[in-house]
Amino acid sequence: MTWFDTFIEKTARTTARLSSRRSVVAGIGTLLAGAAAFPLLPVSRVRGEEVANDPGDPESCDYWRYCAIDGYLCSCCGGTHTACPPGTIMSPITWVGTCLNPGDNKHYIISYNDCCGKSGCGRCGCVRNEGDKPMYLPQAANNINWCAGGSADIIYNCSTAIIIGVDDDA
Amino acid sequence: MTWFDTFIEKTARTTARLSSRRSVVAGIGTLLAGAAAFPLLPVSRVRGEEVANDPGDPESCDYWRYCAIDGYLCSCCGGTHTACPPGTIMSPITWVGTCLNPGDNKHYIISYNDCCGKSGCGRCGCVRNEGDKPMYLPQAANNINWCAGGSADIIYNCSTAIIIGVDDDA
Amino acid sequence: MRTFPTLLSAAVLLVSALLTGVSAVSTKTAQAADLPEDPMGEVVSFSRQDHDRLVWVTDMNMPYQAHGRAYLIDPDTGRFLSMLDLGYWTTGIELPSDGKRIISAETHFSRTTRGERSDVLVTYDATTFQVRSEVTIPPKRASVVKMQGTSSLSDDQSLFAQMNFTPAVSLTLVNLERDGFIAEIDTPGCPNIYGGGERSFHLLCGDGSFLTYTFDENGAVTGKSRSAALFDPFEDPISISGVRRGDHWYFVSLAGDVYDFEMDADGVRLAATWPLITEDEREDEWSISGFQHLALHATSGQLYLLTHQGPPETFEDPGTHVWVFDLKTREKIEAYELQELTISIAVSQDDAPLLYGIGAHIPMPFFAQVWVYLTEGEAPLIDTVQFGLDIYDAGDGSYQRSVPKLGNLPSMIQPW
Amino acid sequence: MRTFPTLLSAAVLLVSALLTGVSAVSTKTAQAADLPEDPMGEVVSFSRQDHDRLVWVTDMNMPYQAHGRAYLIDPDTGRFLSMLDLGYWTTGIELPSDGKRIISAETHFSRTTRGERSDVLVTYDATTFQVRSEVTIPPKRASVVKMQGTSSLSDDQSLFAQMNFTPAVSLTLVNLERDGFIAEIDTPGCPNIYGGGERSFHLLCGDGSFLTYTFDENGAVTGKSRSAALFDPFEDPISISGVRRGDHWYFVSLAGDVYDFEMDADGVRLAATWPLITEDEREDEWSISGFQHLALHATSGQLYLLTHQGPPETFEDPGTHVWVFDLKTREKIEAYELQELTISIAVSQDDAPLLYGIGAHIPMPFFAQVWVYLTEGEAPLIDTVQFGLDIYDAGDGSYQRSVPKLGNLPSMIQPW
Repeated sequence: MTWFDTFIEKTARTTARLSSRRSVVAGIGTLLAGAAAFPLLPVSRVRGEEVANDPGDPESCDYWRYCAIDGYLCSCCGGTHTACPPGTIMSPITWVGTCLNPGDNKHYIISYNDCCGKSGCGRCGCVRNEGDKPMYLPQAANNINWCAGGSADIIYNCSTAIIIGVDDDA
Repeated sequence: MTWFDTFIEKTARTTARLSSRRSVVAGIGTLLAGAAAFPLLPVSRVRGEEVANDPGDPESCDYWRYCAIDGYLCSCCGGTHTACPPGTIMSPITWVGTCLNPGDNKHYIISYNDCCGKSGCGRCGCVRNEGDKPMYLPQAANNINWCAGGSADIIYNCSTAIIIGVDDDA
Repeated sequence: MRTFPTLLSAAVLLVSALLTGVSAVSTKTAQAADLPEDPMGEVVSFSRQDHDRLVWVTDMNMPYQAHGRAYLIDPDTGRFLSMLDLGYWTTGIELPSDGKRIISAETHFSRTTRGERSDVLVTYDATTFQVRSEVTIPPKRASVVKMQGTSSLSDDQSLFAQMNFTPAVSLTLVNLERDGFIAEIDTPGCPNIYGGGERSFHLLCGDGSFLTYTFDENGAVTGKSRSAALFDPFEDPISISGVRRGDHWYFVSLAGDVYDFEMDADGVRLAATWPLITEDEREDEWSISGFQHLALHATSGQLYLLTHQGPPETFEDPGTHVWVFDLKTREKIEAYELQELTISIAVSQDDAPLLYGIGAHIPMPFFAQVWVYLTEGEAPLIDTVQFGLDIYDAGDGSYQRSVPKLGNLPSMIQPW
Repeated sequence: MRTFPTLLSAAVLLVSALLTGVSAVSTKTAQAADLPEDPMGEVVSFSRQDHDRLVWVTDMNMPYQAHGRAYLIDPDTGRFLSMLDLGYWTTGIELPSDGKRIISAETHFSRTTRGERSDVLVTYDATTFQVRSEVTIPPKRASVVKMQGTSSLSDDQSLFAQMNFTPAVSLTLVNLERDGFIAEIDTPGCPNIYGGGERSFHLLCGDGSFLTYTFDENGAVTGKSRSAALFDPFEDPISISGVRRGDHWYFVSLAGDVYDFEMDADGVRLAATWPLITEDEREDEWSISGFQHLALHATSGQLYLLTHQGPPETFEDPGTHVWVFDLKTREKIEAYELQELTISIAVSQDDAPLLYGIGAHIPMPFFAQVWVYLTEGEAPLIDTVQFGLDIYDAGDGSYQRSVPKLGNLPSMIQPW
């Protein structure tokens, strides 16, 4: 459930003057249920790697590792979900999130290192805020330009999602 | 008729697999005819001036003076159709076009002076190319950044449409 | 309007002198029945005094951050009046109370997005929108998505404080009266800055406390104190989006409790805290929303909260409603449904105030949105979002008008 | 891939040392069944040799012109590989035949969009996409919407020529072997530049002639000649969008005649001219389209024209069709209807070539477009246009794939 679902629902309300609200919303629900019955087409993994217990498409915002991300996915920008695009440099420090991997039902600590030195890629923008904290708690704050910590200064290009460990506490 | 009309027609063709091409195009024609029957709501002139023989809305790309323009309308950017927005400077030389004024059925020579010194306004983008020539004929070329001729250097903000005379030859 | 005397109506004909091999344009003097020639070189003049109320919207313009910009809007006509170019990844402007200047801490690079970095504090003239002065500051300005709490003016309007993040945290201090950088203070763990007191600033710290500094005009520290932890940053942190009324700052926590802090030269004290979102409403998943969640009308004491329904991690999602509270009774007195999904709100400070919202407009009819959503998912819809300023009557929530197309990610609204 | 040795997997934990008042993140070594820790600091490596064919798309990014950019695409997979930042109002890049460098004439300002202007000729390394060298050139580089004919490499790859427009017209010359600015030549009335001959450039003039210059390695003029008027610039000017095959350049006029010019150190001669759009087709208002109207496959001698139906003033509107001509027989041999409205085309130069188009994508189903068009007109639809690279089989026109979201106004396609 992302803000767009909310938006559809909200717009449904606004549009309720054209039909009855209840029927529009109910209609969407039915259509959504229908849509969900069609499985998504399989998307081949970046560089062809299919990882059995790491399910999902790293070029999609839905990929489990992106649960706390806010930025452009490097996998759409010439990099991968763990590596920067050619010509950029990875910022060494960043914010971390804790994401549940549906492949093994474990929580992993994910480091969202930014890639820096070229301007904003602008492709596959992805905002998910699980566990996101205000910027005075920077280690969990995705609203900070973490390129500030790297040698390419603050020119932000895209963000990665790197496993740095398993979270036993979660 | 602008490129978007063409686009609608083109997309209609592409979509013809969903219904018959002829019926889709005919349907659009009918709908367009219907839409044309509703006169546009009157739009009050910038700064309240209603000029009897200078019809149209200077904040609309359809306004007759814009027949050869390519840029953002200054009238949407803090200026008017003849004056630059606060904080910008008018480039002294530029390209000219010849536009037919439907208010008096005369052709006017219009100078499309650019306003310069702040970055692209981005509002009311308008591309119309009547009489536009390649850039080796610069006096009629709307593809040139005419801020190059001014004191604010080449930072382009928006474009005006200034009457500099009547064209007796047209 | 004023006319540049150096620009003549015939200046366009210069083109034929400069460019050989092209035919000159033939013009003639306008006859009685012709439309007159327009004057050449005019620039619309601006005077703050000509407008009852105005509003600035600041845009970090992601992913084109080198084009950070601020847009000046007349909310009563919906007209776009002017704009400022604010460099790479702007975090907003400050508006001194004299109405004559606009202050902006900016980062520029010698090669636009590479090369040598220069951070400068720029003062713009509020009539001509041209640079009046520029002060070099340490190249450490924080680039963050949420603009509130990244800079502050002192109450006496003499000092400007800027949040730095390299990722070491510090504060840059500029004396605006003599246009000079005067100090950089390390403020580890305490990045966000709020004013309150003649020449005092209050820094929000990661342990839930505030650090208060008072400076003299040379940037020397004349007072320093640290409050106790006034909220629990791990259980329920406050958002950095605060609003001020006199010596009181109001913040809201992610779960929806308001915190009323008294801030002055002596430090920061918690005056009161109470829920804006009740337990029942939290069970229904009502949540704070967007970037700038709160607005405050000072004379009436009405507090505006941007809300929507969604699980806790959606606290940054756009809002669908604004709830209005009376600060004295702590009662919710109004609940407005907004015309558009909204990421930031503010209110004008006059007696018949306007409510401003930055709306996410999707230029597509509803049935088309549903079609796209079902066939392609939400991504193509989010890609079409265009942000604009929506203007409502703050008294009854009625929608008045919108100013569309204000860049790629406008997020801060400042009544002027 | 290569790993930066200075970046350790644990570097993220530095955060707790730099930022006080925050709790450290607890991590543990991955167990057998856990997903492994990923290496930290990796950057995808690039090698031109790993790809059979590639393509560059250059974007002036209006209205955010400070973010001029070039995007590198693998057309066979549709993958976006890398990008370059090209400064204010780029007019494109040059690709030396060694495949090891990318050359870009750029304009930068000391304050992004104000302040001191610097024009530089930048050489990028084609493996790391980092700046290899930078030459200061006169701050006179032309900023124009159509990128073709604004710069050229000499055939021996030693000289770079740049079109200037201030609005006085001149040519800047750089010696690429010694990375030095060597000359500026006034070329009044003759702005656009095309290569042809070891160290010769041909300038397109407003009277329909070409001006040919030959230079030595120091920029001294060793030959200069001017052709007769080879077309009528007032009756039917040629577009500046030409394509080259050996010593022959092919241009198309606004009305649809092709001009075959032979260009070498001796000058420019008209080899042939014939209509690509017949009289009948002109009566049906078939017209040239877009920015980059022509493409040429050298070994097969097939010429591609981007067309649409519309009155003469629509010559810059997007195209709906591509017509394919055999240069030897002058026959139209194919007519493809394109998947998307298209503003520029190019073809790859291999034996099973791809046809590239920059398409104007509207992320909305057709019925929704009609609805919006009828209720609100075309403006909101044009506002939603997103440009991408569309890839077709050049042999049969079949649509293969698209690379969406390539900035705000990409217009030049260069196979690499």
